[in-house]
Amino acid sequence: MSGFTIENVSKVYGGDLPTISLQHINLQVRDGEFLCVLGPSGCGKSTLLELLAGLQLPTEGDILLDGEKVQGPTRSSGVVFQDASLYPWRTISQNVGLGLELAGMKKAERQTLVDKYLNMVGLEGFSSKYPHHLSGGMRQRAGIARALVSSPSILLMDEPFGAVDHLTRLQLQQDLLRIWQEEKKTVVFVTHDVSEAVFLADRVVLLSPRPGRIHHIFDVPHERPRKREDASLLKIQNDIYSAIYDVKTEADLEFTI
Amino acid sequence: MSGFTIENVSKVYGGDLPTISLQHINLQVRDGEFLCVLGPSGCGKSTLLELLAGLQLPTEGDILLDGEKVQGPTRSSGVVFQDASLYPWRTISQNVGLGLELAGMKKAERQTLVDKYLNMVGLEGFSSKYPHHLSGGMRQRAGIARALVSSPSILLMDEPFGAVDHLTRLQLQQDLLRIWQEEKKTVVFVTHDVSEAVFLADRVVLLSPRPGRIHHIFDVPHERPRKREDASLLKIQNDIYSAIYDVKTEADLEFTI
Amino acid sequence: MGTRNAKKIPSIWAGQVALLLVILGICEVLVRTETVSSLYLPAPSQVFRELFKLFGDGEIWKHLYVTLAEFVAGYGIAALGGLAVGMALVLVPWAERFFRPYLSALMAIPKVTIVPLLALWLGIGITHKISIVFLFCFFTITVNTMTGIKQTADNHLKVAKVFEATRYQTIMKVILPSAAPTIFAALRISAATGLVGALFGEMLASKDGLGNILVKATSLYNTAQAFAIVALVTVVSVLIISLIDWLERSVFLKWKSA
Amino acid sequence: MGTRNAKKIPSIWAGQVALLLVILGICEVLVRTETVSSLYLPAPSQVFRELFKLFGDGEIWKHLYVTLAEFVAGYGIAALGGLAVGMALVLVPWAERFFRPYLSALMAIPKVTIVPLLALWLGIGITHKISIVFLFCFFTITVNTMTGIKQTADNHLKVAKVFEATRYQTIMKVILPSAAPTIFAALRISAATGLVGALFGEMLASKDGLGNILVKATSLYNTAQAFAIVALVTVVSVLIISLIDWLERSVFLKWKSA
Amino acid sequence: ASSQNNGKEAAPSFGDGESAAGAKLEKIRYAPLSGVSGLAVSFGAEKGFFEEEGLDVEFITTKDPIAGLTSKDIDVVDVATTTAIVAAGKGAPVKIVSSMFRTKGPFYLIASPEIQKVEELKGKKVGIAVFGSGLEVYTQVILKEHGLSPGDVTFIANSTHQAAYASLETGQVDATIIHEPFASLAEKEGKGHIIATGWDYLPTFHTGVLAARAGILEEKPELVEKLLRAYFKSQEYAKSHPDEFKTYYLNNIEIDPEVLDLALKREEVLWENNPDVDINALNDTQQIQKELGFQDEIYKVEDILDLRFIPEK
Ligand SMILES: Nc1ncnc2c1ncn2[C@@H]1O[C@H](COP(=O)(O)OP(=O)(O)OP(=O)(O)O)[C@@H](O)[C@H]1O
Ligand SMILES: Nc1ncnc2c1ncn2[C@@H]1O[C@H](COP(=O)(O)OP(=O)(O)OP(=O)(O)O)[C@@H](O)[C@H]1O
Ligand SMILES: [Mg+2]
Ligand SMILES: [Mg+2]
Repeated sequence: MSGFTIENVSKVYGGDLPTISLQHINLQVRDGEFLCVLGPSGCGKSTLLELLAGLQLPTEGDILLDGEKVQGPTRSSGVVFQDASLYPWRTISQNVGLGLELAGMKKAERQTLVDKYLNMVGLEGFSSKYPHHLSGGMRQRAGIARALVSSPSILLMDEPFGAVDHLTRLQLQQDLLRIWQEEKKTVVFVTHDVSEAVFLADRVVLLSPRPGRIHHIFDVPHERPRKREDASLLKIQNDIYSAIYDVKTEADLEFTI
Repeated sequence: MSGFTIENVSKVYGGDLPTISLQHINLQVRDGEFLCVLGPSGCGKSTLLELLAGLQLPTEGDILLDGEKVQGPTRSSGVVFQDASLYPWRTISQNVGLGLELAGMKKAERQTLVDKYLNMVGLEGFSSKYPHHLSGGMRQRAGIARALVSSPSILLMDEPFGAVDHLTRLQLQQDLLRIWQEEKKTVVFVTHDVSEAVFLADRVVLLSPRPGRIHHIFDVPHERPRKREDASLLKIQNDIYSAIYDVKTEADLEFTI
Repeated sequence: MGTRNAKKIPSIWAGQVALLLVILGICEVLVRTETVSSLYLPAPSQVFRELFKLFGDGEIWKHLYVTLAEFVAGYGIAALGGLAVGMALVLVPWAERFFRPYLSALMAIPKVTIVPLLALWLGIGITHKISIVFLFCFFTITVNTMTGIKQTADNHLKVAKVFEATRYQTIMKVILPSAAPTIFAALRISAATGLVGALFGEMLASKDGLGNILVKATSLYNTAQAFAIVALVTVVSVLIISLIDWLERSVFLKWKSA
Repeated sequence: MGTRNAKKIPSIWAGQVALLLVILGICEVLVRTETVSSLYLPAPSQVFRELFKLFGDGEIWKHLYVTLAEFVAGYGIAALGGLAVGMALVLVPWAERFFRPYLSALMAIPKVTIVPLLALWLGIGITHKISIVFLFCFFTITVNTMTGIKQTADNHLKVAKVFEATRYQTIMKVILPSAAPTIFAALRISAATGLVGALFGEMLASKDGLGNILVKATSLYNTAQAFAIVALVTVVSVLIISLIDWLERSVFLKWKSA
Repeated sequence: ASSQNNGKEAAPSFGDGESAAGAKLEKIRYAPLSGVSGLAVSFGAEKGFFEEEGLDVEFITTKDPIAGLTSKDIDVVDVATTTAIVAAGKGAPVKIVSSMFRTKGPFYLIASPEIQKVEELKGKKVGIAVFGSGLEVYTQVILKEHGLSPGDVTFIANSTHQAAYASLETGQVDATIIHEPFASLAEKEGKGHIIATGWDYLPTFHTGVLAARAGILEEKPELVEKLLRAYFKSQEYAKSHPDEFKTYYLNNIEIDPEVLDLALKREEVLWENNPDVDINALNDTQQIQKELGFQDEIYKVEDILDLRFIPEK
């Protein structure tokens, strides 16, 4: 069981000019659900993910994981950070194996798992390189492998495929879906790519611009495997696009463009 | 006049296991051209941009800018880095104004320009914040503003809109095209988004997987303003997609998926 | 790191003062009960009396001034010199490789042994003290500067290069801000050791300064006065360190707290 | 930074040796021509002769051993203690706020003046020397450790948190590796000052060790021998620093060069 | 120990600038002995004896008087005789101009209570203050006279004054060479007692002189002459007004008056105030140094003496 209940959560960052990052969020993330989060840049998506991960605490409201209040990080969540946040002093395979190592797994055992996921993200052959030897997209993929390798029951992914090329992206989407289905994970996935969201998610949450509130939630009830060209999927995609345009015009215009 | 001639350029990164990043690249970037670069993650796109910027020197071959060999950075190039690379100790407006400040422009004069570009990328109101107060996409936009504010005649942009939401992205594409047309710049633009490449570019260069070679160059002869839904544009887009799939199958399979 | 808020300050203050009083109290008791001979450890109350006396007759200001002047000059030169040398060694190609053994050697020369030699070459006036302060501070600042500079992120340097920053601009606007914490760590430590250096020099040979009256006090077995002077130096040094902390926080690390 | 290749090494070496010879040559000439009195600056050739003599009779090994033992013990304790205290102050909530003034004060107490006191409490045996070495090293290591830890990137800590790293794991696998350069800077400087501390202690009161024979040499105005000992200490200290450099490069900063 | 200190700062401030009479004073820089051994000088300065001579003395404290002279920062110093001889012998531009108010080492070998005789020190730890110093010479000679060779005991450099006293008190040494008032203090407190008095063993070993830098002897010899006159006048006055001096002493030092009495009394015989420098004594001194391996050659002392300014009695 790994479901979140987000109850009236707000998050304000202090400072001379406090920033209200999230405002009155109410949301259920069901156990085993694949939830995508869309929203303008700076609306609080990463903040929401950090709240779910227990890396930050809400200024107001509560976040419950299976009925218990989230007070700090738990190993049941795997997080893919928006910037890969690899440790520069560790090789790629050491970075990917970090979680296992911290959990106390033996080196030999670890290695098999690490290699498996490095393969999956297309980084075989780079296991003994250091992060500064990798391209941006490769680093991002290493970050994904690091989160996946510990098989957490919850995956919190912050624009994980943002710097990855088209093909690799499609492949990684498939892999992620496979893992999700096989291992019955709960996934919260932030992206800017609407088609990606529709292809992956059970539900798509659209946030409004800063301060982030929930603008609309779209259901995507389609069975998997889905076809990307499926007309009813494209329909939902278009609904989302128009909602995005609506958000922009109805919200007090944030950008004077 | 700001055209690049890339003559048989190769770039090898040293180390215990040397990585051939680029191999035998021959390419003209014409003066005033908008060139997009596509290619799988890790194929050498960022490397190519750094070579053009003079931040790295090729292991083999020459890069000429207007007939002169590129030996180091010149102020005529503005670079948008894949990670924003903002200075954490400077406020956003100080970061954006960096180039002007280094060029010796007075503070008051600077401020107007900085504000203009902060507005353009939708960061008005954040000028006195520090980078760690910003979201990933906001940082990336600050990086774009920093490159644009000095009005360089060449723009080298490494996945500049990667972490930006759909709407903002469309807006920034428009803005970039406007600036490019008004100021007659030469732009080399790395992206993973095929539709973006086709919408923006005069030509699209597709690189093959590591070691990066030129796989194919696509012309996009359409007049501007273009329509995103233009059938002939979509045609080119599809050509590129199939080329991408080709690349993958013909190249010795890099990823064992 | 640094996620603590600033509310508990009054209770912190109270705790600090309480701890101090306890320590002083223990000393007082130890001495009063003659567990420790007052020849070696004076009672805090006595030290306070001596401190009072020192300030009472006003002479102390002159000595304080002399010592501070020596310190400020030597420390200033060491700070500038250490920064300059540290930067030069890292930024000039090959300089570090070439001079590294020399730097290690100079750093390694036991300073205590060459201080008398210095007296010979520089006399026992203010130059002598300034040099000692310099020697006590210079290497720490140099080494930390080098370390700090090497920690500058590569991509930050690339940004500067792209804007064709001059060498001077790169140093002032990229390298120094990013090396600031490491450099300030050295400045903090050196402030303390530098003041000790001034004192040390004065203790060797001098006609005034806090070290001078300290030697007189000890050679007359006036332990309480000696401690009073040591306490005074400690306070001065803490003040200097606080000043440096403040400087760092308000000028260089504004962004961290903001 | 660090984009220099390693090809020119032989010519660097040659240059370094040449510079050294020039310096020694100048000293030799200065003394031979009596521009500088040999009372204070002995001719390098004389110093070499004395060095030879020192090693000739074998006694030197004992003294070297004593001094090194004192150094290693004091330095080791200071390194571990400095790391531990530095970490504790930063990582334990409120600890830094609470103890900062005390740390500044302790750091600021003129060590030279309390060394004689130490003799009183600790005797004049090896414990005394070890404490002096400790005092000479501890604060630099503590302050730099604190600075290094504070430089740990926030997102690196977040990663550790997400994997529920224990406190110990976070320290060992995140904080220390990322603070390593700053800590090593302190270890480098302290190696030099620590050895000086051992010497200083021996010069004050001892029955053997390099500082002991150094005092004998100076009080007998055997300047050449004194310099020989100083040279020896310097060499030892350079060796220790090199060892630390090597350790840093091969264990902690492998990734930088790789 | 008494903790009564009745005011008055420890280091007396000396008048500078002009004398009471308003005559122009001439500057001279002088580094007297520090601590109690230098008290008579500061007492004299307070009495105005230096001003009477037309001198404005800048009193300097230094641990390396020879360096002070060589670097021309000090004109006249109080210095250990052997230090002066060796330094001058090795070419330092300094000359001995007079003996100090005493020339015999005021050193005592004190031992912890259970040790009665020097002979009992066999196999024990003996503090010799500073290696190579006059204090070590005295210790070695005392031990030798009692049939102990350096190999029979362990020598420990335990520093001087309080530090040396502490090392005895805490049992780190079984006996130590030491100055007054610590010998008397040890007896008073029962921490130790004198088992040998230095000058009994070395009646001719010369321990203290005034030395001047060569430059001033050429340029302004009269200043040195005046300084010596004021110096001995101060010493004489202090010696002949014991009560007044004792008061001054007690004002400056926190010490049990009884201990002070004991100490002053014990050393009265040493307070000779005889400026003459006995060449034979200097040679004896060097001889002893050489025998103990503290000096590698015997220097010709005639060249390093300049006794023109010795005040007449
Ligand atoms: N400093 C370096 N040292 C060693 N190898 C490097 C270095 N920088 C890049 N590489 C290697 O060069 C290749 C190309 O890297 P580059 O960053 O140019 O890729 P890219 O096309 O920009 O990829 P991405 O789309 O993921 O950003 C990669 O295989 C990478 O591992
Ligand atoms: N540490 C911080 N201090 C102050 N403000 C912050 C901090 N982190 C984020 N913010 C602010 O909170 C808001 C939301 O940030 P967040 O990173 O959650 O956005 P996001 O939705 O992830 O955006 P993006 O798509 O650009 O990554 C932004 O306005 C940002 O300025
Ligand atoms: Mg984000
Ligand atoms: Mg790239």
